[in-house]
Amino acid sequence: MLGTGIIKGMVETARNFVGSYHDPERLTTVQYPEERLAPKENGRSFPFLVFDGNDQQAGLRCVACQICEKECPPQCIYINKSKDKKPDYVGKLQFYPATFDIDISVCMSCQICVEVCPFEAIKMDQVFELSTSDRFGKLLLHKPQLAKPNEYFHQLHPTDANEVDARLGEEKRKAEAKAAAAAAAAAAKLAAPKPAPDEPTKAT
Amino acid sequence: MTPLHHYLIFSALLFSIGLAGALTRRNAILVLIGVEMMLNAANLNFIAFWRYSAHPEALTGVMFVIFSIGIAAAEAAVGLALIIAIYRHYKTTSLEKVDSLKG
Amino acid sequence: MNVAFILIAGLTLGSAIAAMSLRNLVHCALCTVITFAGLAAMYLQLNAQFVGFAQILVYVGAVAILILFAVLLTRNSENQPNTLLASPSWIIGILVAISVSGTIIYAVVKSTRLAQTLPPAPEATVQKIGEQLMTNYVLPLEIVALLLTAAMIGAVIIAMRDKNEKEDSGSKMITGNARERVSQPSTIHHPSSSQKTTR
Amino acid sequence: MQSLDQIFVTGKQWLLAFLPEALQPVGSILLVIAAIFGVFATLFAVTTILERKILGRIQNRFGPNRVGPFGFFQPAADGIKMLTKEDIVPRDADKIIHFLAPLALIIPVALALSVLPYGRNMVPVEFDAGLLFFFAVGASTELSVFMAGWSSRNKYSLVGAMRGIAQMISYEVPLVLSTVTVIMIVGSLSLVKIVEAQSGFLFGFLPSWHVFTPWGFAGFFLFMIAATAESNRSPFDLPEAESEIIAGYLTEYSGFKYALFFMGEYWGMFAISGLSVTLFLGGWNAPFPFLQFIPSYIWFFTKLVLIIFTFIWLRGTVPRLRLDQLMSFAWKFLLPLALTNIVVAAIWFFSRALQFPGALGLRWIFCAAILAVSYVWLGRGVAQAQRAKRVYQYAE
Repeated sequence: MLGTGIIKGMVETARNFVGSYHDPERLTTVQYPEERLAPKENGRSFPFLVFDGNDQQAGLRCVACQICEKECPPQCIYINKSKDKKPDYVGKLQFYPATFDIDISVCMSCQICVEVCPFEAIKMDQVFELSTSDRFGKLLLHKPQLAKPNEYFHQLHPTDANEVDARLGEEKRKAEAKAAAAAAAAAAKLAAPKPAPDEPTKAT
Repeated sequence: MTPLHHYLIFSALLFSIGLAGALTRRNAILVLIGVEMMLNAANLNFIAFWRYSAHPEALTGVMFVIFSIGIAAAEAAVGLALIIAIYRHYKTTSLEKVDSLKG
Repeated sequence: MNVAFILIAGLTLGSAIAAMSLRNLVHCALCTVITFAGLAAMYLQLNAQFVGFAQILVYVGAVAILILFAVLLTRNSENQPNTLLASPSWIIGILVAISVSGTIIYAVVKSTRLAQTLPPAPEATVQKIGEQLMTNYVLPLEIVALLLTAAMIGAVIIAMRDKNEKEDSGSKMITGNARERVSQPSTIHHPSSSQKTTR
Repeated sequence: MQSLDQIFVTGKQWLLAFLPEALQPVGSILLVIAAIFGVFATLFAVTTILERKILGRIQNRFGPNRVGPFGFFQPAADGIKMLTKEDIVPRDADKIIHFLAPLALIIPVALALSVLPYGRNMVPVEFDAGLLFFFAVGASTELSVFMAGWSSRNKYSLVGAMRGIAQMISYEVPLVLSTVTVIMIVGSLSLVKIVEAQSGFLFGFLPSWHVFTPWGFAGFFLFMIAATAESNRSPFDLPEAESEIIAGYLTEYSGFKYALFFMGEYWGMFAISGLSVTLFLGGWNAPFPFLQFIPSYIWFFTKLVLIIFTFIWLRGTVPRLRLDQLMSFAWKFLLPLALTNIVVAAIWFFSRALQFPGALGLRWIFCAAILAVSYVWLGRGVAQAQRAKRVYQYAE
């Protein structure tokens, strides 16, 4: 019969209206600045750079390979490669980014930079209160603002971070074992008259 | 109190304005508006004469105006329908261009 | 002679003149509305409440809207050609109107048989009008009802687009038909289009 | 009790006694105008905030709750915003008509508010043909819609105005026809007499309001649907459909003119709700004899607010109609039902002569059965028409 659907709808909205006063299920809105929802582990906003240890300059995982800069769909990443090199987490000498800027007014939070990074150096952040009165300067984040410690990464995405740490630890262990083996070999070679060319093989 | 002849003069002026419009304007819609205006001026005369008559309880003038308003509404509806039909045929509402009997 | 009468009469006559002389047809129609409303106020002044309200209901509510729709549905009818005022029929029309009004006003002023005193306000209540309509005037009422029905049906039939006619003309000119359809929304005109043409 | 009920009437007389004899009629009119504007401007402010809060609750969220306690100063903030905004008039607009359009809405609506009886002896202007006056001025609001839409020189405005006029003309027919039943039963067009006709109590305790009769219930139902459409409210808000035509005929309005339009629409809603209270819900009469000590105007405004709440509730529930659905609903469902209702009212009126015991019940059942059968039958027609495949005239 005509009108039954409307009556059903009216009953539902009336239940919503009355229920909103006593049933939290029917009033799901959070009063934002005073109350906040706990962040979800898989939530993401904009990228940040991970560094190990305490010194963000020394521990920065990024090697300025510029893959993310090339892959970024809106092209919001700007990297300048350094002239010199610094040792990375396995102790190997690598380039590092002299400047690393992300224009978050352009960034679309697609996470492609994270997917393509071979060094686990760039991850997604969860901060979202980035509003500012200066839309050009303040929304262009530089390296000091972007670099965040590994503990912060653990805090945001614990599962992901543990996985990454395990993999990196494995690699580090392998590299150390290799270095130890190389050192042992070198020591053995040192005993022998002819020394082996050490560095070039490692660099590959 | 307004004397009766003021109403009559007013309605005469309104009638002549409507007449002038109906005679001078070329647009069929405006001619129709002019005719409506003349009809309204006549209606005002009926009401004024009824109000100043010796036996207003007979309601003759009021009745006449009520019927006149009803007929005017019908007239406007049919007239505007005709104008739209003519416009559809000739693509104009100017009365001077609608002069041929053969479509 | 009271102030209200002068005000209403002035407004009504002024808007009537504007309605008959403005160039933009929509302005004319809106001025006509003021004229009709002023006449309704006149009826109220003459203690004819029911007629006044009926006047507003029929003229302001229905006829004015009809006229506006007709203006919008007939393209190019908003702008009057500039040659209008030079035509000889204009002068003849004005002369006829002036002579008619002059004759009537002369007759009214010279007449001695017009009632000079205002009788006490008659009771034209809705109830009495209804009773009269149902007793003395029942035949005219039925005739008007019939007329209105016939007029409504007639208006619909006249204004309805004839399907056969369309098919006949459309059988060889499909493109023409399509053009007509496409151009339909543009039948509606705007105030400044007239200004633009004169500029 | 009597003094509290008549406090505004005596207060007005007391105030007028200060004026000289010649100025008293003018003073009386000015007082009434001030009262109408004050009361309804306040009600407008309260309604806007309540509407937003209720709609929020219906949609599982809080409404505005930041300005003042529970957000109740929000209307003040809105008002300041509206008044300080720039008044933009499009360059090509017809400036005079663009300016006059909001006035052409607010004046008829204020006139319509002036004939409603708000309480015992509390009717601002008493007309013998008050109902006719209400519909006469109500019909002239269509002109303001046209003026706003046409003068803006904006295609959205024009489309909105054309939709609005078509809708208002179509729904005026069932609106007026549903009130004809009341006029038939009461035998008067005077709103005061219509309220007085509903003042008694059936069997000593049941209110004899018109809504509690079969024809009155059907009439109220039809009237409310047509009133929703007349006041351009959801689900009949096609003239202002935001998702289709921006804001319809209000697109080119801003600042104070927009505020006037907004207020005019709400006042129109109040006027038509007040009329439905007067015609069907007993006006200022108390629902039960033991509640008669509460002043009459409080009853009127309580019923008015309840009707407004229903409007808001409906807005939070029902989605917007399509234009062809709107028209077929008016002409194929509401109009035949309203005509049937007139026949039923005539049967009710002439069967008053039956005096045997149980006659009232028999009349009741007979009239209700006619209406129920026609409702179901016409409703099936509408539902079938909805299911039919839609034929597009221009978009194949």
